[in-house]
Amino acid sequence: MSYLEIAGVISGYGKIPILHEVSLHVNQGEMVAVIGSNGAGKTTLMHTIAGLLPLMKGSISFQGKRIDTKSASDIARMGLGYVPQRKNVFAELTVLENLEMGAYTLKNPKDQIKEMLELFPRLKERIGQRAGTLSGGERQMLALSSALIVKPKLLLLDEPITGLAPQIIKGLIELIVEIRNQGTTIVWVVEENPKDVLQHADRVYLMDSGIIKMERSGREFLEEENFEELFLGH
Amino acid sequence: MLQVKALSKNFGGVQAVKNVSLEVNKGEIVGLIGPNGAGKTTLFNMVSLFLSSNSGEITFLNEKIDGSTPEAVVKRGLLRTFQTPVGFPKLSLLENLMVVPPNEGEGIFETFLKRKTIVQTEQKNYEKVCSLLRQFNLYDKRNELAENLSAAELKLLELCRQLMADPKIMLLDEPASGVNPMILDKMVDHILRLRDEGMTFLVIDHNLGFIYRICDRIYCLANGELIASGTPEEISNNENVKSVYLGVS
Amino acid sequence: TGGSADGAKASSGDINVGFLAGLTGWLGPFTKENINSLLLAKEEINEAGGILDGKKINTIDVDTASTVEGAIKGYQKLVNADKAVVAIGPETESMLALLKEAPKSEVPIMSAFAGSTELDEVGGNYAFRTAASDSTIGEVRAKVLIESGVKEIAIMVGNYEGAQSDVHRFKETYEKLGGKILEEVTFNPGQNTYNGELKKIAKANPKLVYYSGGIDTAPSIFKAAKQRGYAWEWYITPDVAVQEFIDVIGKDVAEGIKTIIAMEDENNQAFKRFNENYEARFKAKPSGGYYNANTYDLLIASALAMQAAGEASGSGINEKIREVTNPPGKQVTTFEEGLKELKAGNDIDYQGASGPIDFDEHGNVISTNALMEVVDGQWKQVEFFTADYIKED
Amino acid sequence: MDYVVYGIITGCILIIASIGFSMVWKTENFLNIAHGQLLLIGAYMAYLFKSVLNFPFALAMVCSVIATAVLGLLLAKVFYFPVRKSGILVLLFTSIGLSWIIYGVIQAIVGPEIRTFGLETSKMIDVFGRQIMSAQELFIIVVSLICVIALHFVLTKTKNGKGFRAMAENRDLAQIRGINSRQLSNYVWLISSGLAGLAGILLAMTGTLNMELGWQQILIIMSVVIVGGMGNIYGTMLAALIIGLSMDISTVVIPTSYRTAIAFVIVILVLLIRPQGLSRGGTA
Amino acid sequence: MDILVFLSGLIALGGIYAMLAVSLNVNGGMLGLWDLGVVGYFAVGAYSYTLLTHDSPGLGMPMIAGVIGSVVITGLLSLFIGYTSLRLQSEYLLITTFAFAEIIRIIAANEEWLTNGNIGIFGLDRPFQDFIPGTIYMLFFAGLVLVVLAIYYVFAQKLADSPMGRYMRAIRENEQVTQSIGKKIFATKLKVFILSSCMVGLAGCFYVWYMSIIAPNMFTSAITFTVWTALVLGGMGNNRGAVVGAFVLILVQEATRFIPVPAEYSILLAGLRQFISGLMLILVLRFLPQGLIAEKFKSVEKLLNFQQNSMIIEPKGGRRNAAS
Ligand SMILES: Nc1ncnc2c1ncn2[C@@H]1O[C@H](COP(=O)(O)OP(=O)(O)OP(=O)(O)O)[C@@H](O)[C@H]1O
Ligand SMILES: Nc1ncnc2c1ncn2[C@@H]1O[C@H](COP(=O)(O)OP(=O)(O)OP(=O)(O)O)[C@@H](O)[C@H]1O
Ligand SMILES: [Mg+2]
Ligand SMILES: [Mg+2]
Repeated sequence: MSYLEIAGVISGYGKIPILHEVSLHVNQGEMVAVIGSNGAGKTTLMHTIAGLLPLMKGSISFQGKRIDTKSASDIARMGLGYVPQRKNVFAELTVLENLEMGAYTLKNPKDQIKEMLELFPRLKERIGQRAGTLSGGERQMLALSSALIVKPKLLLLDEPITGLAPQIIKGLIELIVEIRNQGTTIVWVVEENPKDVLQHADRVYLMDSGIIKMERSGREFLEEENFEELFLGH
Repeated sequence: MLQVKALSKNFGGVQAVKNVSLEVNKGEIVGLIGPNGAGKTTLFNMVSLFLSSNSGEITFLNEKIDGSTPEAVVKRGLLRTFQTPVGFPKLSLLENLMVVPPNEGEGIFETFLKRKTIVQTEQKNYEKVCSLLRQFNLYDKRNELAENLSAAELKLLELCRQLMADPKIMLLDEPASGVNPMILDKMVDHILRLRDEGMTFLVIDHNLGFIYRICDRIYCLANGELIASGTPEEISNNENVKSVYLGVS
Repeated sequence: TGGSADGAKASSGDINVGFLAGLTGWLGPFTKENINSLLLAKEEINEAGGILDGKKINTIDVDTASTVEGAIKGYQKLVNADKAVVAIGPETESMLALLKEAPKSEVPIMSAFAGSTELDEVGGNYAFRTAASDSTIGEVRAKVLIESGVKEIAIMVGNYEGAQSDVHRFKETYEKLGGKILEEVTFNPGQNTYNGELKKIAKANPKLVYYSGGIDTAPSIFKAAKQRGYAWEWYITPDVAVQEFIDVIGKDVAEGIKTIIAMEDENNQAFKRFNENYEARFKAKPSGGYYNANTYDLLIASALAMQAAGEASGSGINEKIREVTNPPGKQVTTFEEGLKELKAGNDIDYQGASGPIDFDEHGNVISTNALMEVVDGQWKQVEFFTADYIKED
Repeated sequence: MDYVVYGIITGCILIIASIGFSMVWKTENFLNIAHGQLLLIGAYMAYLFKSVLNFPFALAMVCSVIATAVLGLLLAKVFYFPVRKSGILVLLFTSIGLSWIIYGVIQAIVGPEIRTFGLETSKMIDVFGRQIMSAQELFIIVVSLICVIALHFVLTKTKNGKGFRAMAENRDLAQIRGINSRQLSNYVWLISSGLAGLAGILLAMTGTLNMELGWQQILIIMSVVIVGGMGNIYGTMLAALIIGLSMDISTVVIPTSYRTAIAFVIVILVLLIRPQGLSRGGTA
Repeated sequence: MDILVFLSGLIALGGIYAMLAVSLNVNGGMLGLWDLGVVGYFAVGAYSYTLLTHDSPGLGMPMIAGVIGSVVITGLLSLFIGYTSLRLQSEYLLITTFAFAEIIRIIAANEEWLTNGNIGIFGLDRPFQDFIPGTIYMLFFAGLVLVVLAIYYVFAQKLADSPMGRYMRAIRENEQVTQSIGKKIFATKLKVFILSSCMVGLAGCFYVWYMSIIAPNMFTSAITFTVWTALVLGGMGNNRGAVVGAFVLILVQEATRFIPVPAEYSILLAGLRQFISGLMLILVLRFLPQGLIAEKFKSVEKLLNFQQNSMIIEPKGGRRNAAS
């Protein structure tokens, strides 16, 4: 059984299913990319894995244990980190408090917070500012560092580099690859800079209208002749 | 068309925008780039009067607008999109857009007195809305509630909404982020066509491919200051920009 | 008219009598004993064989939630759905609201505790009350105070109709008789504390304070006054002259508090009998301030009136109630007696447990009154005033 | 001067009654109207322990606070948690429905009689050489101070305290961060209900136990908490004191019958000056 | 016949509450204002009418003048209340409007020279009471209420279906965005607020007629809560829901009166009545969170179609429409 195993999952908001029998798996230490057109259901998939949406059918297991019945906080405590696409910081809390919340499960997070602040000097400058007033990019950095701070075993990233400036993006992709190399398993929803990201991905899932349309290895995918077309999902 | 002179903004000691001057001419597409937290959104907020400036001057269509209200500025044809869009969650896409154009029927008595004109305006607006929705692949969802859209779809809806207001100039805050390349193409086409029809744009985005493709001129902000301006070509070769923004030295 | 139609219909079974009052809401404490009094009256009537050749009385309790709206809805239900012949119980505002309605529906409204002066001159046709008017009692109270040499007082009055009406005529008479009101403080019920209000009274430095308000606020006020060492003599509104009042403010605080209340002489036979029967039936003494005897009398009088009218209808009650309760006629003190006399074709004059019960043209009764005082944690009648007391001079 | 003391006493009772309400407002985002009825439950529980089961009063108080806390949590679990997803309006009106249910049940059990704990009248004590406060009132002030300090400590010095605020803002995100929001919100309901019970007891101590207690108090509680603002508990405390003081001090110049109206005028004035209440989104 | 008269009394009262609920739906449901001042405008409408038409205290004007005057006075007062408080948001608006309503009631209770204080004014006249026999007057009155309710309903519904309705819902959803497309939301909010208050004020006249007495304690916040409950029960933002909610609420409350119990238990029953109302509200919200009738989204297309004989035709399964 794989590290993260998703089998025949149907889920959605309220009664309307958005994901239709989605199955995929992620092996330990892999970096898997999920791509697909807007509204394909990528975010919905991430939400479902993280335990924020109830399953209508199917199962999800992580490290061999069923997690689809667990609460999101229990799943987080099992070592899952998640950077959501939207509403990913506590707007009313300060930057520091956000980081403290990120490190909620840690006993004494001082060092880890310091580490994150060094990683994103911009955040250090804004340490006492309310997260709601941060610039778009700063907010994204805060969301990322709040998830990275606990060194999760499995990291779900939903378009994490949206809204970031080019000079940061490059570093960030490298950083994430580095994290993967240190042993963290990663599921990454990719929209921007697909080429830069996909070349590092072990495997790529292409989603469309709530189903997995195709699975390839990262490079294979880039080398597909009709890459553009595939990426667009048509 | 739009002139900003020596604009500054201070947030409790932090100088978010310092003495920035820029100019947008009619029919131009002007880009605004810069590192995260450079002050781009803040600049937009000030120009659209959602935020008051500490000092400086904003001129739109040869008139100072500093002391005016956001609504008044919109009325005069200056519109902006939000970086994180929300829309009207419990209205359908159609309604989200139909509500935008000024409508004589938006009054209590008018509702009952001006039935004829209302129907006519509605008809006209409806057609415009449909053609917009079609262009951005949202037509099939026209009767969905906006809250049921994905992040990028919402972004497109936001763009459509501002387009419905028939602006003279549009300030777009990261319209491309998170948007699928295919739809992005459509967006580019659309923006270019509108420009040809005489509309003016000021665009923030980190997607340089997108920016270079559409912009006539680009300003680059860093740490609240203007560090460079010029054509896409000039900017892409500007050392300053390269080191501060692109991260190549 | 509709009255006879009602009568015809009701003859097939029991006679429905409505108890229309606030079982919940601020009137709740009053009504819980009244329900018993009414029950007592009903049982006595039915045990005596009922009226009009064996028809039994059936009481229907309708909760108004202590609101006028509730009273109107309830009255409509009683009249139209239950076919009740009389609605006993509404408080002042509900009485006022139903004044015009009652003659139209031909179902009288009768109150045992609507004391408001507003009702002094509007009832009489389908509206009656055995409650003493606040004007009568106010005059008695004023005279008693002046005669006992109290020339200066302060007043604390709750900000609602019942409390204000209670002091209205009293104040007038008291000042006319040469008394002086040093301070009058209106307070809102249901506050956390009343320190400010008390302080205001204290500044006027009165010897005696008259309190017109509810039981719910009484402890906050009386205890706080005691704690702060304000050694005033207290007179209180008759509404709270009940054992519960003593219980909630504590015996030590309550000791010596006085009130003047519309009440029959302790030694009056009918009154005594009512109290005994009530206690035997419900294992508790009826409280004076809750107008239990008055409620009881209303039903007995209504039943006698129907018997006299020969039909179980509201119009029958309206026509005959004065005849069976007012002189001339043979004085009777129980239903059984009255029934017998009526059957024998005699005119009667019902003497109730709450007093002689003689309805004037506006449907009021002139009450007898008593001065009560808390002695050893119990209300004791210390002086009795006949109905003529205020007419003496 | 005396009026200031009266105002502080009034304010202190309001503080205890309001803090719990305010916590629920902040974490669950809705105005829990049934909070008023929890006051009622607290008061009657204490009556049950003291006058029916003959516990000493102090013990009866503690038992009642605990019982109310647990009952409050249970009610929340049964009535509120299942409808959380339906939004704050549904929660708000569920709480109104729950108020009616509690009111109806208590009414049916205890009847409309008015009761008291039957405590001795307490002695006056010297404050700055003047006898302006009774021992009972001092007790109220001390209890409210203890509550405030304890809460301040919990909210700022502990991880859970910050977790409260994170959860208040974005439950999903809090979950993702490993904050056990189920457990935390249990705490919130326990504390909030317990405080409501305590406030009910204090009110019944100075006044009476009567059925209308809950309805009478909830309106003023709501005013205090909203004027205090969403931000932190200090706003609520400040609002309680301002409203308490202004009501009592106003009696000097304005007829006492307008005392309640004064509270509402203050509410309007404060909100006109500070549209988000006294503590707008600050950090505790 | 009698039972009909009884029912008509209930219908009249239910109708008055339905009028209130529809009025509240205009600003509370469609515009999303958390207005907890309903009883305030209701009281002002009722008192204005009474004081204009009653002889003493009052001006003794004819009934129709009283009705018009009461609407005008309510409008003016709500202009003041709205102007001061409508800049506030959600809970802050809620408590401010609530405070205004309480102050209005307290003034009515304390200013005896004007309102006769706590005792109020009684024996008030009802329209056409001289022409209709007392026994069946309620039938007539219920009819009158229903007619006016129908007018309210149609009016509110037309408003909801118009561009104005859409605009109002947009404000409800997001004020900032509405502003950003150049709409003057404050002015609109104020207008709608006044409209709704005037509707409530007019309903106040009917309440006076129904009660035939006016007193401050008829206007406690319980009325506001009842109206809001009716609206939420029936379905927010939706006029049909408002009407249904009001009637259901009043009828359920009344129906419990018919449970026969021995006298000793009537207090228990009174408690039970509260219990049942509460339980009903909770159950409805649990299983129908949108209320008995959920707010319907009429598609723009349908509305246009409806008004203009199918200029726009939606072919089955097709994407294009004929007009474009
Ligand atoms: N809260 C919601 N309620 C109902 N439907 C929703 C909700 N959020 C998203 N949807 C719908 O679910 C579908 C998938 O949305 P999702 O956010 O998963 O897409 P996505 O692949 O992440 O797109 P994007 O690239 O735009 O982020 C969309 O069609 C959207 O309309
Ligand atoms: N209300 C505020 N209080 C304090 N600081 C603020 C406030 N609003 C913005 N800032 C700060 O001002 C700076 C400029 O922010 P702005 O949003 O304009 O950046 P930006 O250029 O749009 O960045 P991005 O590309 O990340 O969106 C940021 O560092 C931000 O943290
Ligand atoms: Mg997404
Ligand atoms: Mg920005």
